[in-house]
Amino acid sequence: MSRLNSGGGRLRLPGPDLGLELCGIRLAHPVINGSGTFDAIAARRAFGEQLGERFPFSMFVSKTITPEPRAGNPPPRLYETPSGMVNSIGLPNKGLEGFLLDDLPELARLEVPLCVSVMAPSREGFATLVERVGRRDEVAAIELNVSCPNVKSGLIVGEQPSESRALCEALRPLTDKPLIVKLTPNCADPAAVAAAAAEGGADAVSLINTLRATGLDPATLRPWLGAGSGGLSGPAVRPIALDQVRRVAAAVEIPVIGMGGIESGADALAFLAEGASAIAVGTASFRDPLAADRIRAELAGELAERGLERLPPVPLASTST
Amino acid sequence: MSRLNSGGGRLRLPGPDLGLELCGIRLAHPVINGSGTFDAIAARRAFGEQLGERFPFSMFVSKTITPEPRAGNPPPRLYETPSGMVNSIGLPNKGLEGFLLDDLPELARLEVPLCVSVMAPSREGFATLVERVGRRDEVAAIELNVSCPNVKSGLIVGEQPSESRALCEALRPLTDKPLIVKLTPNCADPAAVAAAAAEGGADAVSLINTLRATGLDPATLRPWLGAGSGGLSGPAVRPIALDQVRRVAAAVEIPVIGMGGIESGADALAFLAEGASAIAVGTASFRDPLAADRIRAELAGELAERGLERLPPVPLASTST
Amino acid sequence: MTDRIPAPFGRRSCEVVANTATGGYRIVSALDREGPEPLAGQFYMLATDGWGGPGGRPYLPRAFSVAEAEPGEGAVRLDFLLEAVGPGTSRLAALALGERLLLTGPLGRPFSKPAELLSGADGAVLVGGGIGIAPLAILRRSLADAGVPQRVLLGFRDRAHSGGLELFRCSEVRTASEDGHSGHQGYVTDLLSVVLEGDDAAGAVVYACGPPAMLEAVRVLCEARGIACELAMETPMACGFGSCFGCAVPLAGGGYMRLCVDGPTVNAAEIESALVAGSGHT
Amino acid sequence: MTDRIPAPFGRRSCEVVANTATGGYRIVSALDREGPEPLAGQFYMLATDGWGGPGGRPYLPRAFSVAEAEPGEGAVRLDFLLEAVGPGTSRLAALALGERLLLTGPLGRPFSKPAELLSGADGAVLVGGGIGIAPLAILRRSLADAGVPQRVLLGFRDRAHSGGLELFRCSEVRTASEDGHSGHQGYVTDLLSVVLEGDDAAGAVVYACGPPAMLEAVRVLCEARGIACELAMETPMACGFGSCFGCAVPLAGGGYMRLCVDGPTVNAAEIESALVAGSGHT
Ligand SMILES: Cc1cc2nc3c(=O)[nH]c(=O)nc-3n(C[C@H](O)[C@H](O)[C@H](O)COP(=O)(O)OP(=O)(O)OC[C@H]3O[C@@H](n4cnc5c(N)ncnc54)[C@H](O)[C@@H]3O)c2cc1C
Ligand SMILES: Cc1cc2nc3c(=O)[nH]c(=O)nc-3n(C[C@H](O)[C@H](O)[C@H](O)COP(=O)(O)OP(=O)(O)OC[C@H]3O[C@@H](n4cnc5c(N)ncnc54)[C@H](O)[C@@H]3O)c2cc1C
Ligand SMILES: Cc1cc2nc3c(=O)[nH]c(=O)nc-3n(C[C@H](O)[C@H](O)[C@H](O)COP(=O)(O)O)c2cc1C
Ligand SMILES: Cc1cc2nc3c(=O)[nH]c(=O)nc-3n(C[C@H](O)[C@H](O)[C@H](O)COP(=O)(O)O)c2cc1C
Ligand code: FES
Ligand code: FES
Repeated sequence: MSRLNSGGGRLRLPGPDLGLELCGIRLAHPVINGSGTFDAIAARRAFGEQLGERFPFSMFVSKTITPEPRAGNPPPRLYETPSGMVNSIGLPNKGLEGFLLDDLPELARLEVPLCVSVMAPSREGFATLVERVGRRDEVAAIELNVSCPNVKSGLIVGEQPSESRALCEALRPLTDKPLIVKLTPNCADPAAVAAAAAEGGADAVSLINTLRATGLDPATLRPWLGAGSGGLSGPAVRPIALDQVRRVAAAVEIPVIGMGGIESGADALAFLAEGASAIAVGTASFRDPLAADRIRAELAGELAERGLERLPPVPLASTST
Repeated sequence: MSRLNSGGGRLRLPGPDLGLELCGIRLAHPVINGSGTFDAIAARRAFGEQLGERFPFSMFVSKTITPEPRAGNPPPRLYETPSGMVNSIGLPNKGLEGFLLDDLPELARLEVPLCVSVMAPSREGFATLVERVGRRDEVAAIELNVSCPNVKSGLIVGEQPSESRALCEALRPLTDKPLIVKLTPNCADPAAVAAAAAEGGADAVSLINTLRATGLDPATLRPWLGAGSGGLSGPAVRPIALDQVRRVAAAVEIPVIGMGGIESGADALAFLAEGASAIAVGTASFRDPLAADRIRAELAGELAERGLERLPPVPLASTST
Repeated sequence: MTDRIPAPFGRRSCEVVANTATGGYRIVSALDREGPEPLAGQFYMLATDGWGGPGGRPYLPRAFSVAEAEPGEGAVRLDFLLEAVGPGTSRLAALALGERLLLTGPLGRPFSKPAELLSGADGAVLVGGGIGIAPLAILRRSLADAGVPQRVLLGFRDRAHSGGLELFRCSEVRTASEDGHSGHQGYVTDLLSVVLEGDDAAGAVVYACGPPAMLEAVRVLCEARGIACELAMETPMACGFGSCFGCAVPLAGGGYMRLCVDGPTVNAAEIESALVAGSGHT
Repeated sequence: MTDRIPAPFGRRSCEVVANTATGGYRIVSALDREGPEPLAGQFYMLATDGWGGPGGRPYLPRAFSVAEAEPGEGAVRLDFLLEAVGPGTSRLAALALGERLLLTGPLGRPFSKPAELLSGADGAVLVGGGIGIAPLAILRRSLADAGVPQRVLLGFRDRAHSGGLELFRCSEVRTASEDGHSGHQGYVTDLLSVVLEGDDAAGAVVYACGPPAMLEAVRVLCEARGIACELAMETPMACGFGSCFGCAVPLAGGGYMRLCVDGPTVNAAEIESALVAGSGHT
């Protein structure tokens, strides 16, 4: 593996040009992180300055923040499943003020564009977050998390096209930063929600968030997770994610950021082929904090093997069915 | 494993009594098959008369039949995924007449109650199926498949509570045989659909059917499946299935038949603990045609270990959150 | 039609007694103490302990033609010829002596007797390519036991893909190779067309197994000459016993057959083409 | 607070050079050619090639305290004491010599120095139970190197669970066992309370690692006597480097800490209780 770790995201690599522009943001390659699956601040404590030198993501997406601080859900928060895991973390975060004060300056030290993921229980809450975060120069983009299965927010925005359109229309005027809507897989027709978000003014959509799931403690037959249930991620969900990315990409003109169980360059290429402009690595980073770097290198290899000099400009999949 | 194959479904086993009554049908144990995952007629060709002697299911559910014959989807129809598989079979079947003429008499030779799974592109089609099938004495129950991801039927019954209620209300008067509604996992709120089906007169619900999914041919980057996409099953989906069974069981009074990636007695027990009255084995039978027999034996062991003499009468889970 | 030998119901565990390299292939042998002697053309669904790997695959069992079967002391030794092309075959190729092979079978329809394909048939031509020659080994032997005169024609891409020859050690075969390393340089179907020109060809029936492109060439050759021909085909399979409907092969008359129960041996006249999407590998 | 040794960024592959049984446990040793020497209390996330099994688990890496670390020729030998309780530990326990151990680390906060826990501390009491004594082995050695007087108290359920003693071969320890097979019959906390009665206890700090119930007993004992105490705790972990927020431990003041980055060593005064849902095993 380390053989493949050829120099991290910042270096210009030999072989295919993986560079792209996403909502006007220049990215060195299409591999970013899934919100809440990589904490650059904690990782700097664990890995020291090497983190910056070999930072594997071309854009950094923060863990979702909320207007008020949240402690998160009671433990246990993790349950391992066949080829995946269920989490019930529950969006622990310092809240808007704490984030702007403590975390944002830290994250700004990263040499890649910064995307801040936000979530609120109300439209007003979202408005405050978008306005306050959008004002900061360190921030390149904002992701609207309308799809976390681990918080009971009054909103079911993510499940309903009309709600998604309305939210985007309300938030669009509040910032000129790109707005990325993070879609839920827990609905009948993600493509309809994506299309509505686009109509409402979203600049991009990202998917999938985790699938509602649970597991029992074999000893007690009670739900293992402190919160009772959580969200499934990892390779187990990849075929579901790939199908949803494909349907969404076929339904919208705006860029799609694809994720869900991506573990290899071949996986990443499949999502790009199905219409994603960029892909995110989540759970795979837990197995290897540099997984994204390996995936980026493998992706370059996959393109080179196919004699491609750059990323597929048109979704290959659009011609395939 | 063979050690555990202690005598098949018909024998009365030592240890806990696994017997139950499902919609008035007496079952020797709670392990049945998922529709379309075990063909008793073909299996008799492959395994001879042993099939009957060691038949592993306490009730047999037929592959879904439709009013007219269907050839099914073009190959390839199978795609293996991490801890699971995607299928795009497309309900090949002889149609109502062919089924009643050729298959039903053959299936009637099985010494367990028979459930016929039916699906139609219209309410009228469902009505014909229920009426004609319901008339046959060999048939103990009818499963309404409103959830197959592999046929583009005009109906989206399975996704919408109102549609499900209406369908059940229309079909209920046509037979006095139990009607089991097979729910789709591809919607935001399966519990609401289940509740509506119950209000409409359904006697039971079964879930989950497969989750919409796809995979690419690594060589061509085109969808591997001839139909472009299909449905995911196997252990990968178990945590999702268990969560939906739990929500549905909490929402309805009628029995719930749980399935989705069940591979062991411990898995089966988890579904029962979350409120299922019976469980179905699907994909696991592909790995071992007698998997259901092992699962039944392991389930008996799990109950015995816990000093239980019979199946949990009340959903343990209902007290747990 | 030759009756299939039914399989014991359920998957069983057999001891691996040999695993030898031959060219780029492996021959894996296991002792089956519970199963019957299979017929030529039948196959088994194979898996191992510890099936399932880092990527979560292999998950399903994999189908393999029996290449040879030798009844002995209270057990039948089953030989499988396999090529490591993916996670399943790689795991099987790595089986150590004493490890367990998990199998279900024998499954599927065996090869028909020559007379079942052509009344008064007086000979057989066996045509095999690459890994596909596996079922022809046991077929050759059973035809020989039945005293049927036969010619065996085998084609290979190169030396690495000619490991199957091992199974024909003590029998006379004619070979073709694309790289010319053995026998005629070219395709095995070149040899077949020559043979089919012979005036003794009239009473002969053809059995073929190999990559889809080869099978299709054989099918077309035989169709053109009105010669009875049976193909042993491959498709992806989940179950192998008719329960998943995943192994569909398009029929000439429209619709599909389930290759695992209606095949894997197929009368060439029944199918549209031997080029089935997703099937086989060379 | 003792500075943590940062880990090289990314997972690396190390050769397994020893895997020996000790009681019901295993001691697995690997040569780390790329990593630094860890400090007592730090841990590693471990996996193997072929991680992932028939049931699709283990999927995530597993956390293990380093039990001993010996710098040598261009490599550090890392020893891990492990108990096979599930798919991950079972796979690790089965590692053969020459196989690769995939690891990330050293991770987490090391044990504090006695003076950091109590200014003017003049001794240390190490309390361990079962598998939990692993990090106390390297702690004992580093305290000895620093010339800190110490007492080591170890408790075991029975002989099968006393394999960790192996790590304390050449040092003086007092033991307790529930079945009385070694030392005092009862709990190690019985020994601790006696020690804490001693008049030299005033200047001592307590380090403890073991099953949650034992840690909680130690925490309560020390709290009652106002004695500084640091616990090495366990929770399920997905990443080990602060990214998943899965390893939450409730704080006395409300809210949670991430055990992987703010621990695994925890000042007993900071937490509500050592009984964290889902954590540890005896
Ligand atoms: C009746 C029958 C008899 C057979 N006899 C033999 C025999 O004697 N010897 C022998 O070597 N083989 C034989 N085969 C073929 C053998 O079953 C396959 O080679 C085997 O299933 C491959 O499994 P794998 O995991 O190694 O490779 P797979 O990963 O299954 O890949 C094999 C091919 O499947 C496709 N594929 C399907 N799903 C996926 C996926 N999810 N990801 C990537 N690719 C995928 C790809 O094109 C790939 O090249 C037989 C098959 C049949 C049906
Ligand atoms: C900082 C730290 C240091 C540690 N040091 C050591 C050490 O030195 N030696 C050592 O032996 N151990 C140590 N552990 C514990 C070790 O990490 C666990 O024993 C290991 O993760 C168990 O993995 P497993 O796959 O073998 O068992 P798992 O299957 O993970 O089971 C372990 C327990 O997890 C629970 N569980 C969680 N998810 C599931 C699920 N999906 N299905 C069933 N059960 C589940 C069950 O209660 C089960 O008993 C340490 C842990 C931490 C956090
Ligand atoms: C432990 C964990 C925490 C997560 N936290 C968040 C979050 O805070 N906000 C969010 O939008 N998505 C969150 N996600 C979802 C991921 O960003 C991603 O959408 C999902 O995990 C699928 O990708 P993967 O399979 O590669 O992990 C989280 C996922 C995991 C596993
Ligand atoms: C190959 C295949 C064919 C199926 N055919 C049907 C069908 O005809 N009707 C139906 O209601 N469900 C069908 N299903 C869904 C199963 O009955 C079951 O709901 C699903 O596979 C989840 O269970 P499992 O993970 O144990 O397989 C099929 C599933 C598979 C894998
Ligand atoms: S492989 Fe399942 S029906 Fe043929
Ligand atoms: S284990 Fe992931 S944050 Fe601690």
